[in-house]
Amino acid sequence: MSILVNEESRVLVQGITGNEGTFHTQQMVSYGTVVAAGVTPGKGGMKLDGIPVFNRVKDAVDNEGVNVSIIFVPPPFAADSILEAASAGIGVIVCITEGIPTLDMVRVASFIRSRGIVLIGPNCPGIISPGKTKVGIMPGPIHKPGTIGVISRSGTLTYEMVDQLTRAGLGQSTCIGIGGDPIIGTSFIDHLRRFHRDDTTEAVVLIGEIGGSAEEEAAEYIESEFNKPVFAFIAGQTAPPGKRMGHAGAIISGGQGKAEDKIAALERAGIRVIKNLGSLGETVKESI
Amino acid sequence: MSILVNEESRVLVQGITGNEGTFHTQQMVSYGTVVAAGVTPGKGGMKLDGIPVFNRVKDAVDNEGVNVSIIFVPPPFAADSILEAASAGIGVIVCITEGIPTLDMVRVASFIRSRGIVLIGPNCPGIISPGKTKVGIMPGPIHKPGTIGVISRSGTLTYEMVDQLTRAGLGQSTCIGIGGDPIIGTSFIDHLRRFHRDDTTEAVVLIGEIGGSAEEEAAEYIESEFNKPVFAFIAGQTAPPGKRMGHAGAIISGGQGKAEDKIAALERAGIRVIKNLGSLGETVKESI
Amino acid sequence: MKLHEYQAKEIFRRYHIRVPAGEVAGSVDKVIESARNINGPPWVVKAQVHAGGRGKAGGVRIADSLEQLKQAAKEILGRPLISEQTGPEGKRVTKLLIEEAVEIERELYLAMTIDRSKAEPVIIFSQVGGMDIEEVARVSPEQLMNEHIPFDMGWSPFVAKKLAYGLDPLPGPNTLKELTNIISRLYTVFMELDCSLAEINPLVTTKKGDVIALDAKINIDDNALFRRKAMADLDDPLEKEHLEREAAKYHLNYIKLDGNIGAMVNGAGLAMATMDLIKMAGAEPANFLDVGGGASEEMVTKGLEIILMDEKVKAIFINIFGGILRCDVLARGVLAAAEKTHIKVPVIVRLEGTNVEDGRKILEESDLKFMVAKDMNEAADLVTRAVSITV
Amino acid sequence: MKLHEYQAKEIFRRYHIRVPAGEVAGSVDKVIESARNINGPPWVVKAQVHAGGRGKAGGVRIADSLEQLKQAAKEILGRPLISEQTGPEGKRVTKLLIEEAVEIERELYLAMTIDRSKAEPVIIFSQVGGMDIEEVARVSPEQLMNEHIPFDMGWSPFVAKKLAYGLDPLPGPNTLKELTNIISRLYTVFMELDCSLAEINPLVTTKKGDVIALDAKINIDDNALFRRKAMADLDDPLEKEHLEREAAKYHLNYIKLDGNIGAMVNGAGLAMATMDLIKMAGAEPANFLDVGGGASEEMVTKGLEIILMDEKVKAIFINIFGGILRCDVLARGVLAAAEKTHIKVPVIVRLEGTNVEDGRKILEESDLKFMVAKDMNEAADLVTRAVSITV
Repeated sequence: MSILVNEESRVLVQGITGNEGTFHTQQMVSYGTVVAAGVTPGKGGMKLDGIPVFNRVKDAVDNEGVNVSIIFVPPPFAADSILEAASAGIGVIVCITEGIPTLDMVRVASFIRSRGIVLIGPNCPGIISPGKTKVGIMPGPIHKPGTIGVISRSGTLTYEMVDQLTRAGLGQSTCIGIGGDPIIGTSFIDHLRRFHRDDTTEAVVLIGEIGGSAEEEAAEYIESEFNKPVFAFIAGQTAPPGKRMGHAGAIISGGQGKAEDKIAALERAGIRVIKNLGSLGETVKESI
Repeated sequence: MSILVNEESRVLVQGITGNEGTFHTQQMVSYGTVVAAGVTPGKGGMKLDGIPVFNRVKDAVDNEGVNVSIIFVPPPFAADSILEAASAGIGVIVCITEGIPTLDMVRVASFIRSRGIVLIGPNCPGIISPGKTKVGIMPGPIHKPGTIGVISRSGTLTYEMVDQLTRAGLGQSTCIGIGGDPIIGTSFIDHLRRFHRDDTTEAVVLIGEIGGSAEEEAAEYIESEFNKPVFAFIAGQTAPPGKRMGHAGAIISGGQGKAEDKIAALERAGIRVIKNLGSLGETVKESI
Repeated sequence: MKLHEYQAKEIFRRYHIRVPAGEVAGSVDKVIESARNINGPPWVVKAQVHAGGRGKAGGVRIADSLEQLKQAAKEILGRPLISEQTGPEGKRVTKLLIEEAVEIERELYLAMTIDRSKAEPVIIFSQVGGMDIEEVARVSPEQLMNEHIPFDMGWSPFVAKKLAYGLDPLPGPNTLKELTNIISRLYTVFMELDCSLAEINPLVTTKKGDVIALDAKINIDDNALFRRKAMADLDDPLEKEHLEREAAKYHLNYIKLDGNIGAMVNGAGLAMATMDLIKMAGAEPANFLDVGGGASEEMVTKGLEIILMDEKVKAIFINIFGGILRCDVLARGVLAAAEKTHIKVPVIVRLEGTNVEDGRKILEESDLKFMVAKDMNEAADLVTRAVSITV
Repeated sequence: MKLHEYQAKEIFRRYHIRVPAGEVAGSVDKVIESARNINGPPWVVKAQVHAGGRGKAGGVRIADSLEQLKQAAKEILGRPLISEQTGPEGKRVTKLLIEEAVEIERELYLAMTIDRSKAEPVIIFSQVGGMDIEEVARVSPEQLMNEHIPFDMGWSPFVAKKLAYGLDPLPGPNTLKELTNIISRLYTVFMELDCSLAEINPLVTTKKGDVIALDAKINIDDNALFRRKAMADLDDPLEKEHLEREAAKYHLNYIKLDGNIGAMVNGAGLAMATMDLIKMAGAEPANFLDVGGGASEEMVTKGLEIILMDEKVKAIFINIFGGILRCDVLARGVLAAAEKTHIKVPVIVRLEGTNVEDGRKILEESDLKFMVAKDMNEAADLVTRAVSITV
């Protein structure tokens, strides 16, 4: 089992004719993802490696029965693309785009949350259920089917962690990059709940970083409800306050969002926090 | 039993120090309504016939545990008052105000509906559960406790109908004026569902008028799910198209909203439609 | 509140929705003068009255020369335009809109209004333009596209694209871009001006790729006029029937009808029901008049005066269910009106509710003759009787 | 992006949020000249640098005479201001804000920001103003009021009233009205300019009933600068460290730190983790540098050049997990940089992911000496070793 996406996901690529959209469509297809349609307004009717392109998400839903969407659309138009997908009835939307204005995301979050739509991202690598489907930009080969769930605010740091897990012989049920922006569609908790219900998942790796309080909230949830082992890593212990560390959401401001506070909260909740970047794979292996 | 309001309702009056607010507060209190607090910004601390007045709805909720609100606030500020009550956690809000801009109500409806808050009105006489509580401006003495539920888009026409019921010896469980505006907080269907579940209510009188399609929608619902006798009256058979008949919502436009279509829809659904204004009381009495 | 076509087009211009070049004229001379400023012939002349079906009624003409233009202006200006929506007496035309003619490639339909059931604005778009949209809805509903704009979504450009890309055949990229722009601007007009309807029928495309609003209709939400003063100022009082104009001065909800039984009622629903009762009693209502739930003595007096100004009125039915409006207040208002005007027609009064006894007593003790009904059934009988006597 | 106080106050003025009369000056002469236009003495002089704790650091002075003013300006202008937030090297002051002094009755706190967990804007208001709000939150959290503005509610005046009427004791009606107006205007500023923070601390009331923003802080959402050109133009490049300024030209995410091990990484999370690893290995990171998931060869070259410009750097750690960025591209970028600059410090390279073999091969076959690590643990060891050699 896996959560949110699997081999039956029929994926739509919004912005399929852009450079990134085209490149990652090919990557997803080689991984085995069923990319059923693409959307670029004005390019409707063309085909890209045999994948039909439509002008509107509605047409892709009506004609190809897509049920998951991945968005490669520049920041000024990305929120609109999310809303188009959500309005067209797509229930799982992955937004890769980095650089969406925060107030656009205030609007999007209000809209999708009140309608029960799952938005992964923005500013994220996407989601992969190894061996089944990849709806994202992560390198496929480092993944391996298995029983570890991974949730992360980061991109390459997640690849690093997944790679360690795979090398340690630990496969993954589903790996989700929830995104590095201040406002993202789903939180650690949203996916922890899903892993909680997912029988295949035996343990979860949670990769956090400075900024916000998502890790503290996750710690609270895990302590009160989550009954599988959780391993956490928090990036940014040496980050100075008041500086945005690459991710729009990775900033310590007003004394909030420090790595040490997050680590303390996680440890208080009984969660094993890995301090040494190189040792995650081995630590998880030894512990479960 | 009754729906939405009863003797345990602790009522807040928003706009209590205005002419209408003060007058109807006294009327409600004489009927037996528990008016626990009033709100007028800037008048906090005063008392009106012993009822404490606050600056903010929050204070009335915190100090007096009000759970129903009735709003007598001029049209430019009424939507704001509804939102204040809704944000403060009041679950049943009655808005008497006539003349609220439609786009204000678009906003209010979106807000309250997604949060499960019941808004009665605007532009309505309110709600009364005879013998228990009156949260409205209807004349109390014409009502009598009993088993008929009344839902109406009108004011005085409702009084007329209720008076006939009472004279015919038929009391009412709850009477609700849902309001005469194009956009109102709750529909016939919303309250029909409540009467459906309310054991005391044995029959329902539905008073509609031209404009919109609320009666047609109610007819459909009644036919498919509602299992108590329903009697209907539709005002405006002689109303010319394109003219607003007093109520902002009472207008036949684009060929839609005609009384004859509503009557036809109700009758198709097996509902007894009363044509003669004077005969409602007797008709209901004979039929149940 | 309805705007005239020329007013709506002025607004569209401000919001960069393209309309044909045009001018308004109130006289034949001004029409000719305007024509010189406008590309033509041919020119299009359009009667500026609030009435659907202007075209069929001869209110829209094409003139191929100044002569024809003059002729058309003479025929329309100053005369009543009788369309299926104006009633038999028609509406007098005092203003003409003279416009350049547009070479039409395709006629589309675009409108925005409020969906009452969903409590959301909705944009309606169709590739069948230039004809009655209700007709399209009836005959080929598949030609209608609807897009709702939930408040918590707000304007999102995809909505315009979704509509524009629904056309078949698809227009060229320029036309598509223009179309999506116009849809988005119409949304802005609607929201910024508190419209209840904003309609462009037809919205035409030209071979050059332009998209032009050939007609324009804007209704403003009456309840929002307090915050849209500029719109309120556009109100044309001549569009109202003269008694309605009079009633509006006193904030009375009065609508003139064609019958002979005047009615004064408190509350809109009861007023409509009373009209229906008059009809069922075999007569015709002369008006709708709601003096309001909380009417004052003065408003009752004014209301009665306005009913009495209508010469067709042969009898008056006063139907009051006292709630906020107390019956004694009503009775005093009626007496005041009776003293000022000379009531020569029978008056049937039916009072119920708050202070009903006081009210009835005041009426009974007065010098005036009223027929007092105890309930609706008795009132109906009295109306029937009044009709048989007066007709 | 942070605005200066004087820029934020200019914006407040435009939105009718009252601020003290004032002028900006870049020289002592201009300070004196400005003072003649401003009501005083006393005057207030404020250093215009992005740094909290200006007051304690001597960056805010009150001058009771032109003499004192001149003296204060001389002492502040052109010198570094060292506050708890600037670091030991401080920030050079190039602009002063001269303002009239305000007679303060009460000091309040008002701010608006985004609540990340709720994904909603939130207004924060407190009757304890003029001090660090984090301090207030820690010491007397009951003095903080929060009001969220859900997107599907939008601005509603009750929110301002709810906050203003939360004051104890309650100010007079005029002050209350001014306060609610300012709260509503701050909301408009925030939404219209895509702020991430808009703060007034203190917001003061005067005996006359005025409400004045004595200080002003506005941060603009960097992601929204593309649509807020006017705000982007207010950016003061002097506020950035010079290497950061250089990096920004190439759209590199570079932050200068105080350590001696340079780091070049792809991805922000991995870059932070790499800094942490350097620290755990017993060294100090010299910088944060994320060349981005999809960095080009040129960006890698530029990134390396910028690290090398930092004279403190004693070793460089390149940590790449190839996903979108292929390891061969990275390797070529490193070689290009090495050719242009003269790398004299040890370089530790750790490559993993897409085309890792090609990348390693390119590096190994070059003339340059790299220490190549196979995994993070090996990389950590090499960093530790590099530190022990170089320090």
